[in-house]
Amino acid sequence: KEVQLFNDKGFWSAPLQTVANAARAEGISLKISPYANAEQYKTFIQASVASGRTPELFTWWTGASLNTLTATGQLAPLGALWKEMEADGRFQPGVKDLFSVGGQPYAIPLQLSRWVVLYDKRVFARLGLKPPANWAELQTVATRIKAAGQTPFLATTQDGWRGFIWFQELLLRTDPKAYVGLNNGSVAYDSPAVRNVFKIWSDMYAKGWFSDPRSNEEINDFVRGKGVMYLFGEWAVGLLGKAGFPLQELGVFILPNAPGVQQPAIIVEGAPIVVSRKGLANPDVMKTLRFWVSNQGAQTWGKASGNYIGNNKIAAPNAIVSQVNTQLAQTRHTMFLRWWENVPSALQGEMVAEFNRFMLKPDMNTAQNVMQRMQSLNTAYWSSRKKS
Amino acid sequence: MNPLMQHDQQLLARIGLAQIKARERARQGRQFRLALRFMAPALLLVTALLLLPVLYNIWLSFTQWQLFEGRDDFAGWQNYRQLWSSPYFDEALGNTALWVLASVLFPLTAGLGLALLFRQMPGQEWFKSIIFLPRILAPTAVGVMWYYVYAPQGMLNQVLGQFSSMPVETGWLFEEQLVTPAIILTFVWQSCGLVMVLLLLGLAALPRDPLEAARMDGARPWQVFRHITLPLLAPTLLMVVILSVLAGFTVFDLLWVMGANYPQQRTLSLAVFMYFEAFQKNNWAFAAATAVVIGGVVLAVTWLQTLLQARVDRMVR
Amino acid sequence: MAEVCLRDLVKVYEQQVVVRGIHLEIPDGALVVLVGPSGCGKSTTLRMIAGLESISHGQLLIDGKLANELPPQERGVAMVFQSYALYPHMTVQENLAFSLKLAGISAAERQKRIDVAVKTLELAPYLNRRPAELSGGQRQRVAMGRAIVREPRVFLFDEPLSNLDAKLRNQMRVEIKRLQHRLKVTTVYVTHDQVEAMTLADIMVVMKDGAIVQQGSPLEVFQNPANHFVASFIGTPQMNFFHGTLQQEGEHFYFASPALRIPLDRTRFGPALTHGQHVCAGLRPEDILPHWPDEAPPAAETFAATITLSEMLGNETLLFAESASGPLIARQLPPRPVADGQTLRFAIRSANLHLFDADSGISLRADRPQSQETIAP
Amino acid sequence: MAEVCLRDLVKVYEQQVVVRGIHLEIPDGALVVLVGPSGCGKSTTLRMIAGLESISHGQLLIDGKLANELPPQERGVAMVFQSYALYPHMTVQENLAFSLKLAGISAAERQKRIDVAVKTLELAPYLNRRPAELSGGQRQRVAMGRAIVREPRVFLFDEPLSNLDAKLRNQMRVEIKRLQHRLKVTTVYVTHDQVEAMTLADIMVVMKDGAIVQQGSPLEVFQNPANHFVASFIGTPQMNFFHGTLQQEGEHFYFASPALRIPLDRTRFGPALTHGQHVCAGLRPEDILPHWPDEAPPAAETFAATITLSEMLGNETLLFAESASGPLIARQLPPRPVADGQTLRFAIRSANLHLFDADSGISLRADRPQSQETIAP
Amino acid sequence: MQNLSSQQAKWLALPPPASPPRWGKALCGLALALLWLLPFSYVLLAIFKSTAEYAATAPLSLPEGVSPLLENIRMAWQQGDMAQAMLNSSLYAAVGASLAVLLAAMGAYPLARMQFRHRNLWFLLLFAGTVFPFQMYLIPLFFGFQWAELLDTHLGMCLLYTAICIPFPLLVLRNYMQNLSLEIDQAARLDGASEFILFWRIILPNLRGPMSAVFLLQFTWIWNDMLFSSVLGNSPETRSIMNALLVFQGSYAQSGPNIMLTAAVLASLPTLLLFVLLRRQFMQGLRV
Ligand SMILES: Nc1ncnc2c1ncn2[C@@H]1O[C@H](COP(=O)(O)OP(=O)(O)OP(=O)(O)O)[C@@H](O)[C@H]1O
Ligand SMILES: Nc1ncnc2c1ncn2[C@@H]1O[C@H](COP(=O)(O)OP(=O)(O)OP(=O)(O)O)[C@@H](O)[C@H]1O
Ligand SMILES: [Mg+2]
Ligand SMILES: [Mg+2]
Repeated sequence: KEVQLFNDKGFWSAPLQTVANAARAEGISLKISPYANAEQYKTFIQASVASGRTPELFTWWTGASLNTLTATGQLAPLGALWKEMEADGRFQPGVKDLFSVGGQPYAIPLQLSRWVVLYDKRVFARLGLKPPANWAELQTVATRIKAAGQTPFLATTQDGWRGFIWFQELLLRTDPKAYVGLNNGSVAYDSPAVRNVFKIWSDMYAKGWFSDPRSNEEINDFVRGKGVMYLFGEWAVGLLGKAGFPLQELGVFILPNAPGVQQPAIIVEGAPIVVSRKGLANPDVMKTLRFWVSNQGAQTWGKASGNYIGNNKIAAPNAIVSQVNTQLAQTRHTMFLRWWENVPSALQGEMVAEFNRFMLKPDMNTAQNVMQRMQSLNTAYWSSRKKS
Repeated sequence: MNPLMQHDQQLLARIGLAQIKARERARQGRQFRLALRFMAPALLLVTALLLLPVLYNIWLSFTQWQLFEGRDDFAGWQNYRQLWSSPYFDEALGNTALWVLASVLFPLTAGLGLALLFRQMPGQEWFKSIIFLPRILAPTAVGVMWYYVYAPQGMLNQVLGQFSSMPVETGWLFEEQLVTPAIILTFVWQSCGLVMVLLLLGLAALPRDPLEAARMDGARPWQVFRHITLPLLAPTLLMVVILSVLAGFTVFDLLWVMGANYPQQRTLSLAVFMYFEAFQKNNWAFAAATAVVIGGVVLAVTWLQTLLQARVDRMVR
Repeated sequence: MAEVCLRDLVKVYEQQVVVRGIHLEIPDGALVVLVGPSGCGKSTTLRMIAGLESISHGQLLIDGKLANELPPQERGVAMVFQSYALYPHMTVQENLAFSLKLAGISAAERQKRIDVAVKTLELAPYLNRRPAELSGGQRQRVAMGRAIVREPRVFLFDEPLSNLDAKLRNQMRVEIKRLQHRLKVTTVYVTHDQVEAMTLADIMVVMKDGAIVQQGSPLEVFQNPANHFVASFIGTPQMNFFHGTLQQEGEHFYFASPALRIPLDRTRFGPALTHGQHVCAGLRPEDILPHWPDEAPPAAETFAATITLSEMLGNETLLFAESASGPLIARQLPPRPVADGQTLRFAIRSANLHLFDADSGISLRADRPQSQETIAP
Repeated sequence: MAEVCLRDLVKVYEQQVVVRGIHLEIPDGALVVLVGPSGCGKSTTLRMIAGLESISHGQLLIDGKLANELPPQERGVAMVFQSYALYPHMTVQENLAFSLKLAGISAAERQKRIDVAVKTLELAPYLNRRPAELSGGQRQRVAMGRAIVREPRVFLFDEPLSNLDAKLRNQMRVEIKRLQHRLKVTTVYVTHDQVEAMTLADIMVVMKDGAIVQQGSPLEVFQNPANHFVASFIGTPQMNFFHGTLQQEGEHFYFASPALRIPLDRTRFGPALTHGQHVCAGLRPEDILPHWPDEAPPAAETFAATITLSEMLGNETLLFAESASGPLIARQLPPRPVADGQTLRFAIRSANLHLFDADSGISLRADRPQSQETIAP
Repeated sequence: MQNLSSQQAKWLALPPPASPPRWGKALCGLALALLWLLPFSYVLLAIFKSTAEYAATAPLSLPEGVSPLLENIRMAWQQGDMAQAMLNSSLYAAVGASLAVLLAAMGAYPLARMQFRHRNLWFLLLFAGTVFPFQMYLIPLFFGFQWAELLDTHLGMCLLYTAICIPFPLLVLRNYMQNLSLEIDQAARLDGASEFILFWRIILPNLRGPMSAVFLLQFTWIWNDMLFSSVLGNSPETRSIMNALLVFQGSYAQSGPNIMLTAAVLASLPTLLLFVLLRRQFMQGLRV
């Protein structure tokens, strides 16, 4: 019987198809059904769920979105499967938590990206720079690059969702507690911790460390050298390769903590594949899932797309991932979900628009205004939650 | 006419007006059943696939429906009250009003200008086709294309850069004052072809004699245009205005694509506001209330058009 | 009031010659009617005078001044269109005032002129109506009013009555004639209705294929048509034509055809007649006289014809009959009922006989008028 | 061919009575013309016969059978519309064939009937053209052809000639008359042109305000109009009317007005005349005879009138004059040129005098026809 | 005759009358047309660039050659699964637009030419279907389609497009029908035509111009739609060309705008071609 994997990842259609081809040898007939854009995909899933005809197998988002979806009771818990996955050491224990709600795993990873800084080794070599190991070195690197006439950091508002990237990173690096508190409503968006982040951020802008936020070709801009360091998820590596960046010249480091923050941390983005209750009862679906997390499946997927799903028994899909893996193996980092997944979905769009607004006019006046508006949205949301 | 009316009354008394009326009604009934037979397929499809969704949405706008959570408690006018108090709605409403105004004013004047320019011009058919061309393209494709015209390193800035010593890097789609005018310009580029064609057809159908009479009466070309051509064109103009108003009210794709990076995108128009509430925030009931407001206005405009058209037609018949 | 002079006027539309060199002198105050079949270039000529069409060749002189290149509004002409061309969105009052406003005439003067026109044309009850709310005749009057208020030097009319019904047409025709008599403005009037042309014209100009075939007073043209075409075009019912040959017997010439044999008056037809020449004899319906059995026989010779149809017109009867020389129409006054199929005898008034050469169509009369026409008919 | 009978036909449009109880018997094969001013309900009556309008009251019998509720196509009637109503997207051939195809008539029979119509109406050259490519007269003929091929029992014509120009109208009128004579199909013909009515009708029906005012043969109606309205409506130029009073002198009655005093023939006007009664005398233009100074004085009394305008019609001259009793039109045959402003004396043919009551307008003639009309004129 | 033709020849050889400067107008038109086409230049440049070339150069720089175009087309065509999508869209647009125009004409016929009460209200009822922003129809339609098993079927898409394309042609055709002479109807009735024959053989043939114009407009509308197709008919078997383009765009917008644009050009080509071939029908049938 054919199993359909619904998703909104049109850009991975080809690699997903490669996996499906590989699965055919195992007697699995997997069909990839991509949707054009996230909004319409969400509508499709939500409407299906609302009418009680949840698809058996589909991709989703972690964090708040997953919480809401599990609350409908139509998702199948995958505890048994995870037990298998962890039993032979393929997956590290921390991974499961990213896909769990209330301690119960409801999904397996479609991909697992760590948010790191990619950089152009050639520029670093030319200027005699090393990847920064602490906050001060980061400043030095940026200053030197700027002095050499290039822009240190690539950051844009492309597609309207990227605004939070530097915000979440700076907050995590300066005040991890506030990062957690922000997303459950206990820390305000106009609290001192947030204000501090905006201060640092706007200083960096003032020094000319960021590229033009209005570009709509971020990936290509990196190839064109519009920014030397690129803070992004690991999944960008595949795209950079396709756009013609020589991957052997690509370096990676994890953004260092600010002074006074001890615990090494890293931001992780997990894209989940979820299963409906009906899907759980369908052996074909479960067979597909097992294949996905198997070594063969993960390897095929990794090779085809450059994506990592957390399976450590196989070779990393590319040099960057393996470098990050090595670093993480050396020092234990705490994993944090992205701001995007953590924030209630009703707030995502409007909040990120505020970040974007700041990026386009990065001074403290704007910041003040942005913080106020975000906080009022925040209060409105949480107070309406409490009422009902 | 008094004797005639008297006579009529006697006549009607003799033959029985009620009976005549009853027969007339029966005839109308037959006509109506016949009419219904012709309208049935269209009615069936439209009802099933368009009117039912409309009704469903109207009902939704009075609930607290949230797609996922299945909460459909009746909420009365709460969504509408919330609409009025939402600052974004105000902004979106204001922007939509601006859009409507602009989409009537600019395509109409540009279309009229083009129509007058191309009237009786050698090779006009090709020029007309080129002006009409954008209308054939998908609005999203148009949006993407123009995105690159307006990009900081885009075509527009490059052209402007020719006239200035410094490189121009205006972010047309990123500045509050520029984004709406910029998109409106694209809208005009896209829609004035149709307006032009409609006006050309209207112009071609004008009677030639009054125009010549005005020339004989001593009117200069501009005066002929102002006093004769324009008033005679009124029925066509009215129709074009109404179509433009409706287009202005429901414009979405262009705004969505071109405004994607503009932080305040949701306030660009009511339609965008509605989309934002529904698809990004899952506020379906609230979005439905917005849609009902838009639909109400559109319907009112259509109704107004039916009323006005008859009047204007009568004026220039 | 002005004199208008057309000198060798030509109009060429992309490769098609439509007006072929017209010469015409219009004296001050005269009413000239251009008449001719549809498409003969009447309107085009008129529109060249108005300035609505460019002049391809030749000269247009108004009061002796060359007007070829003057824009319409500077020629001092006013025009009444066949469709009336009223401004549909203006009231009658506004229609009348429009040209005066454009000319910057003061409100008082404007009102005065409009008042005169309104009184002349009895338009007072309709001043606030729009053209759509007027009947055909009323619209026609407004169109005339619009021309009058301008106090032009020349009036141009392009078939102004052809959209009216018969009764109204007769009535308006008389009014136009009266008006022109009163105002004494030089007028060029175009029509394809020869009755209108006959009744209105001081000078009647018959056109064909873009050229003038004959011009003169209506009576002249009616009584002495220059050729077959004019003879057939003017007069209703149409002139009867009989084909035949000329026969010479000594000094005398006869027109000979199966049914008729008519002696010809050499003084009327000149010396150019030849024996055996193919000719066409023309007789107007009123010159063919039915001979009723109950009446005294007419002096002249008679011939037989069978009635195919009779039209009772109240004050006269038209008899359609078939003779050995072909079909004919005769006019009977006072009217008499006639049964179809009856055979009657007819006499002719040979004093009113017309003769045309069968090939060229040119009148054989000695005093035939000269035609401007350079084209074979 | 059929007999058509209208019994008390009434048409009411929302509260507005448009046809007011019409009685009319149309014998088989007759040509009946409904004539009357615009808006008098002619078309409405015709359309009720056709089945295009519902009948509010009364009965329509075709060949004795009640047809009130029959759908149009089952009445066996064919109609020619004023606008011709040809199908613009079909060729002439297709226009002609359409009804036959719908009736399921075999191709052979169809072709036969079309051939007959095409021959009768000389349509052969146009068969493959569309209506837009035809002239007005040609269109008119196609419309007739479309009616003929159906071989209907009744022909209905609604002002079929009013879109044609004068010349063509005369010509088509004759053709219609000939055709009807040949086919002998019962025909109802609507027009507001009284010349058309006079020439075509077997029975002429004059309507006004939705009712029949007079019916009879054209000559009857012309010579003996039932009232002032008919007298003024029929005949062109219109009858002259003079207001005056009746004067009795012993046995004799006179019509007296400022200019005219006319002795009345008691046998014609019956016994109902009273002294002092206000009346209106009617005289047709041909019954007012100008007395030329160069001719012998007429036997009768004469009166003076000043010529205001003369219209030369080629074969006659119309004289417009102003007398002490008001304006008048006289007809002069043969034509003579007359100068405006000249004062002439006129005689009248008192044998043709009409008299109408000044208030009711009803003819005072002893043998005046009865009117159906129950309404004051 | 000889004399005459030489005279005519002389007249025909007359210099044309001095007409107002048409050249200025033509030049003006040319400039405008070029201005109108200017925004396309970016697209035209992009489709001639290879992916690497595109990434490395400025968007408005000239391409190095034309050869990458073929590769771009090949990539777009294969990876975008465009063959199937084109077929689907052709089906939707042809069936949807023609059915819609036909049904709209049927609906407009009584609204324009019959007498019955509340005609305007019936018209408004038929027209009211499209007053909402289209996004609002998605959820109810989704539920309905799911219930009726029409999701992801060709039938469902055809039905939907037909319905949504009815109101506009209805408006236009009603206007046209009102202007046709009523006497034609009466003539046809007398000729024995039933209402249906009257409509089918007399009214419809006279509306060819406006019908082909609204057909073409609705055809392009359906062809260009991606909203409904992307939610109600998203499987590869039923996906419309614009939806396929959007899905494809997801995969290449990040790295290969050149290929994405090539795909967009390919997707627009059929309607563009239709427009170039039938521009008269597009532009002349639409008097309002
Ligand atoms: N704009 C034009 N272009 C080309 N030919 C034209 C144009 N206008 C008129 N014609 C031709 O010129 C000829 C004369 O036209 P015109 O209108 O002067 O005729 P007319 O005598 O007024 O006829 P009618 O009695 O029908 O009005 C016709 O054959 C007509 O086809
Ligand atoms: N559909 C209608 N509704 C209301 N009144 C109507 C309608 N049709 C005609 N009438 C009125 O009925 C009257 C008679 O109309 P009808 O068309 O029969 O006149 P007619 O004698 O044919 O005039 P004409 O010579 O102008 O054609 C007119 O006053 C007209 O206004
Ligand atoms: Mg003309
Ligand atoms: Mg009528």
